[in-house]
Amino acid sequence: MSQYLISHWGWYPPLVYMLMAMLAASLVLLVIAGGSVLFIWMERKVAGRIQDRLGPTRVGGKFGWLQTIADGIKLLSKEDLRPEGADAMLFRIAPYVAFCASYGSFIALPFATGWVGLDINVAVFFVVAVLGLEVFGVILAGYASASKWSLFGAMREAAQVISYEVPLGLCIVIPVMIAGTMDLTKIGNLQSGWFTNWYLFHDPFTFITFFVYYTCALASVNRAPFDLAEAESELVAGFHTEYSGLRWSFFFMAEYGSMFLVSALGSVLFLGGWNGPVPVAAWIFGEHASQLSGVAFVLANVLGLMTFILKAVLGVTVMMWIRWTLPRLRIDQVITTCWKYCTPIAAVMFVGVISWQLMGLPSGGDVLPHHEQGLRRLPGSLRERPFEAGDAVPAANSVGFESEHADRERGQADG
Amino acid sequence: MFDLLTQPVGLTHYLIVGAVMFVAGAVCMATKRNALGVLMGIELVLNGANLNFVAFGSNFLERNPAYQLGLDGQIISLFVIVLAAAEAAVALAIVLNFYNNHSTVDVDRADELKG
Amino acid sequence: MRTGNGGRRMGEINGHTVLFLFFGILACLFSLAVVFSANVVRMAFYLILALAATSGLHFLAGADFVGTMQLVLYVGGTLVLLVFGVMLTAQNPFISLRTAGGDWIVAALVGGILLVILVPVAFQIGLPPQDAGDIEGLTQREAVASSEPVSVPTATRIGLGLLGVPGDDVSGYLLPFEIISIHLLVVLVGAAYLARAKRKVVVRQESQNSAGS
Amino acid sequence: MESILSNLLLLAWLLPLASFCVILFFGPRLGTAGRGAAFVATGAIVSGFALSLTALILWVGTHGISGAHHADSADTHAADQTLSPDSQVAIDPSAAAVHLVAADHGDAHGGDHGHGRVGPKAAYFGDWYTLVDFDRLKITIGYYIDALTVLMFTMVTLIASCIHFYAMGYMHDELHDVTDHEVTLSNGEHLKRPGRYHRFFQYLSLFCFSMLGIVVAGNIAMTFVFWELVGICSYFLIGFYIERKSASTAANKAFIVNRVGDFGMIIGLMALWGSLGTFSFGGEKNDAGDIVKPGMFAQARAETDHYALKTPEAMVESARQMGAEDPEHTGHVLLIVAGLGIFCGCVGKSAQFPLHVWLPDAMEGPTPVSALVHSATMVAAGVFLVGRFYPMFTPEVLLTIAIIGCITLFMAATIAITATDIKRVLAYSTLSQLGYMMFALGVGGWVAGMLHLITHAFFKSLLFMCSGSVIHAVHTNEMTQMGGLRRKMPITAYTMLVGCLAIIGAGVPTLVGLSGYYSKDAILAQALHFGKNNAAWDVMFYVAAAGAAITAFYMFRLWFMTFIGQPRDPSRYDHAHESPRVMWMPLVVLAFFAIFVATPADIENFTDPTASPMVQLLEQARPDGTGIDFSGQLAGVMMPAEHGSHDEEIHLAAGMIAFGTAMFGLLLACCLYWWRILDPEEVRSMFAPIYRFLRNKWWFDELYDAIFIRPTLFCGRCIAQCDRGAIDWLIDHLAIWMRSFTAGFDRWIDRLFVDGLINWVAQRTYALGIWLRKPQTGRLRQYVVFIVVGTMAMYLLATFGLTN
Repeated sequence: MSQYLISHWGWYPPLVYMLMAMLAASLVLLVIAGGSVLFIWMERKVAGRIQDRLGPTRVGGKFGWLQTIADGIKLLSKEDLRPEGADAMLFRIAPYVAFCASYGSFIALPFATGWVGLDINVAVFFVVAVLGLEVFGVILAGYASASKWSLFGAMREAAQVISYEVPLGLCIVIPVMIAGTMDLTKIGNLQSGWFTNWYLFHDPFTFITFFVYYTCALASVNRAPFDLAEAESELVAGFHTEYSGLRWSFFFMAEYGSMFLVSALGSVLFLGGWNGPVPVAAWIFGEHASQLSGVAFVLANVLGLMTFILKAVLGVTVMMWIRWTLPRLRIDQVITTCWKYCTPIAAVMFVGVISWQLMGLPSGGDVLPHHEQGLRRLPGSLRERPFEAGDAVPAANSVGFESEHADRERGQADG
Repeated sequence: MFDLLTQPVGLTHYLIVGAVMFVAGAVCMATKRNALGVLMGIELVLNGANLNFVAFGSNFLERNPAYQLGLDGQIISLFVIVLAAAEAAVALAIVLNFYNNHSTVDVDRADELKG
Repeated sequence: MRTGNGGRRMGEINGHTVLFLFFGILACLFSLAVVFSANVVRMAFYLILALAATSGLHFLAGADFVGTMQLVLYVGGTLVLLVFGVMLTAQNPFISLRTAGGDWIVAALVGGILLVILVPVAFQIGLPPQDAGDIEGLTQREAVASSEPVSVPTATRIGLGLLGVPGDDVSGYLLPFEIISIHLLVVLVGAAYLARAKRKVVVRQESQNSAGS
Repeated sequence: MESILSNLLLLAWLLPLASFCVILFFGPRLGTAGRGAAFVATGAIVSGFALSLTALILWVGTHGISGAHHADSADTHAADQTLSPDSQVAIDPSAAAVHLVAADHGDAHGGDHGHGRVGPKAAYFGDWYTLVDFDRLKITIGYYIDALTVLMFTMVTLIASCIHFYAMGYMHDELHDVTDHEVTLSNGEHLKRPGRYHRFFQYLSLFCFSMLGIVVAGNIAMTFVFWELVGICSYFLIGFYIERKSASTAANKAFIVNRVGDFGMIIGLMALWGSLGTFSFGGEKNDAGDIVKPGMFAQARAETDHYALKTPEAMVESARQMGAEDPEHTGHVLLIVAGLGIFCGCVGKSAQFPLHVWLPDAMEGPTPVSALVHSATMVAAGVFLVGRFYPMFTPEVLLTIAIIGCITLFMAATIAITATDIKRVLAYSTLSQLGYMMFALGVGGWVAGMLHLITHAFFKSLLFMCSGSVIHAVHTNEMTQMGGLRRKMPITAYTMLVGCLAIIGAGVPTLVGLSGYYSKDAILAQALHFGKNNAAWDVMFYVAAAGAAITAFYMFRLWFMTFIGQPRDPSRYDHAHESPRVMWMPLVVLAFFAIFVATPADIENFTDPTASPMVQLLEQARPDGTGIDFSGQLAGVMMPAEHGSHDEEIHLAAGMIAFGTAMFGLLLACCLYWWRILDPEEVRSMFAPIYRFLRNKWWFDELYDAIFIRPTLFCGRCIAQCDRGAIDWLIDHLAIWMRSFTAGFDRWIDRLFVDGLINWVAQRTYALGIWLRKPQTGRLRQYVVFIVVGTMAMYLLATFGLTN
């Protein structure tokens, strides 16, 4: 699409690139911001229900739909305070760092086949890497606030995050290993067909791995019961004690963005991503979405998108459920959980999955006959191959920010 | 020199960025009295060098074909990254020990072994 | 689409160039900011940004795996560690340690000379030769300055290279890989040992006194 | 046949070695307190006996039992002549050609003389394993198997088996901790030590291995090796009660005295090898089985000379090379020297005069050891070697052997009269009987000597074991404390009586007798024959006959003192008891053999002593060429052929004299010790000087002490004094002077040059370090600058400095 603008309309190329980038960025922003609004409302309702009350009920009608919007307006209108003795620049910039990290990782997250900000080969690691940067925002905020509560919170956060990156990475490597690629789109498409193709049901080890992953994800996005950095009973409000107004809301958006992201990542890696439990699209259109084109592709992808978002939201809901159910751990318990439980378990699962693969034991996908499944598991030596030369890429230039990629792919196929 | 901005990105671009980072790192090491500042200088130097490796190994840059490193460049820069992590861990441990023993992180005070 | 055949193409600006300029300038700028900032916490912050920008440059150079690794390990790991150290030692006297003017002059002099040496070298070896078009086969590949960040899978080949399987443009690196693995393990143990809490022998003076009296 | 026989004997020979190794490594762990060691050792030797017996049966089956050749039995003679080569052709093709040729010669020769077997005897020889093979020197583990070898194997393993069984009972004290009442420690207590049951059997096994090694040896070097092994086993076993001073001294004495003999043997070996170039008895074979180098026997008694003894060409040649004026003569002397040297070893091993002093003392070992080692087998090794080496002995040497044997038999017999220690009586008896054997061999009675060797082995081991049984019962060796034991231990008493009767050669003249009867008669007959042919030496026959009388006397003195009459020590008598079955069963077995081993099996020729299978077999083994008369070149002595002694006249005379002397001795003993007609005390006081002389064993120990030991010690002291006073003094003072000189010189050099150099280097290094420490400012940031500057300098140097 950008090429089209440049070559047919003669626009100044840098301008075109900027425009396209902003288009994509705003789409993702929409997801995060909208998602955050939804999640904050949901959090209140879930918390209310769990605590046997109703939660917000008034603003926007019966269910308090617009409560978050109202909160946002309130936050916008608040005075932007800055403690004396704080490092002014870092204090101001810290929330944006946190938010940017959370937001940046959405670049590589596919929402359905081909619907991705930037289709890179190492998408899994990219997502994890960028998400890991969120901790800087927290640390800087903690330091810059010139408050010991904030500093404590930040220190805890730093210790916790770098610890939990190890088991998290191990858990993520397992589906990557099964799929033979780090490209999230390919990983998602490999799990198409019946739900038995999901890596969750690949073998017993992946089943356990998913729960380890979820635990670690909880810790790495700083959610209860691992929310030591903002433990209100000990540290007032942790690293954002001194924040208020819009800056504070950025932290919140980052947190909910991260929650959504790890849930989405988990669903791509383990729960089949945008593939439903039954191959509905295949029944309707005769083929799986990744092999379709034109309107059918868009329709199938929309179906997939809805499935995907449903799974991610479900993950976030469970997080809320956990938050309002389990008590907070102590910092030593958090670290113990990481090093003495999650890491060894993940390592054992890792070895287990390797052995499972090596011994050629049947996976979940083998339960059903192969013709029922869209894309079969492939032998390891062919892992990198099945999605090259455009078979996994829609032929149509359906979405703007996808076009360049498709162009290039087509060019390669032609050449 | 200024036509760099209007030319297609080539090896030179990367080398210059790398050189700037390298020099910045070296100067950082030479001027910072804080031990952690020195460490940061080291990281900058390593990154400058790393950037050069990647650039030499890249297929997408305009360059003299004689200087083509291929994927080896990327692998070497991977090694550098990993070793830098190890180095940082040990250096940080040393700095913390130094801090514990001397209650300071001023490298100018760490001259007990001077000749 | 590609017009140049190895000659210098002027004035063609594409997304790659834009992004490169963005990241390159960012990297240089924040590197210098690290040097000139006196506050160690800010230095750390600038360093993070400089390294993140470097990772962007890696992506632009087609090294997506290295770029990601830079983010995961360097920015997400090493620098967190560094910031951790900064915060552990960030007491007021040490946040801003002033450097003597003489040191600055010497360092600037030396750094300047280094830069003066390095930049011409960069021009000397970085530019394609004027008659590069004569070399068949190479120009097709080398002279391509991609108009967009492309991602040709490198992770697999790098992984094979690390496992000692040489490819068409990669050698086998099994031994270095193993050495580095062991090295990392040793460093892990060593760092933990160096930084461990020194256990002090608590002399129970009170109990002894009470027992004596 | 050769391979079967050699493998059978190899196995029988190596089994005791295996047993030794097993006990050596696992001894104390074999059963409780090492009880299993006895079963291992006994099992090995009994298996060895079974194998040997198989070999004997095979031998008899192949070669028949007949071997004697009489002048009047030409048919038999001829039949044997043809039978022997035929069987060889059938079974031993490799030697067939040789033997066929030999048969021709035998016929021709037999026609001339008509006496004795002149064809080659049946013998297998070869090598199992080559230890070293240099050009001239070839040392192998080989075998030389003839009828004698097989017989000796059977005899040794049989007696050893009996003794093993006997020892299982006799040594049972050693199964637990032992308190040795004969050893008193410095604190007045008796020595307590752990039992050495397994060690005893370990030594016994090694001994059997060594003895069998001598018997089977195919060359004289191998013989010598096992000769020494037997010696060391003897040393171990005599010194079994090592804590007893007397035992350790006796062990040393036996070992040292044997060394004297072995020294002579080494001289003999050197003479043989230096001149003949081979150690092998039969000859050295190549891989194909052809004889590449004739053996010693073949060189001394060449087939072409009809096996007549002749100075070997090689000896004459070496004498010529030495520059002798008369090579023939010198070569002959060389042969004599070789023979005397070998005999010297035999003198030591068989305890002949004058090296006999060790054997009585060797009775310090446990009685089974005495029975096996010092009566039946080991001392028999000397006699065996003389018998084996017989073809190489010139008449001069044989005369020497006869004289030595004669002296020994008489001297030992006289000493035995006065001995009161039951084992010592038997020890001197052994000496005397060995003297008989040597004497027999010396006067040309090869078969007689060998027969006596075998019969003596049986009855002497029987006697020793009976004495052991008595000692076991009364816990003393002194006959003066025994008496009347016949009632307490009848089996021992009557088996011992059998042994005594056998040793004195009891029998009905010209009719039948115990085994000793045949062998002793044969010896005396040959002695008489010899005396008739050499009048100058006929005194030796009378000495031997007198010896027979004395033998009868002291043997029955022993038996009467032990078993007859009233108990002299009631307490010991009361405690006496018959030995357990494991001890008396061997006695019965041996008694059986002591009676029948030399009995003629042929009913028709029952009264003919030469018809005995044993004699016939030995006749088969008779060395080639010794069946005829031959005379010496130097001493003018004539060795009569042995079959001459079978003449009715000579044999009857000798037999009657022997019977008469034996009966005389027996009667005298009865008078003195049974019927008490004469009082021993009176007789003793009547012949007091002679008694003292005999009681002190002819003062041999004192004599040796005076002429060898004291001068040696005196010399040693003188030399030590000289060493201490003169040489040490000189060296000490030289050292002191040298030390003081070098100390000064050394110090000067050290200070001036060595230290100076080192100090100079050190100072320079120090100065350099001082200078180098200046850049070491301890300021990290300056180092960084240095590094950068250095890098830039290198770059500039590389760019502008080196490329231009």
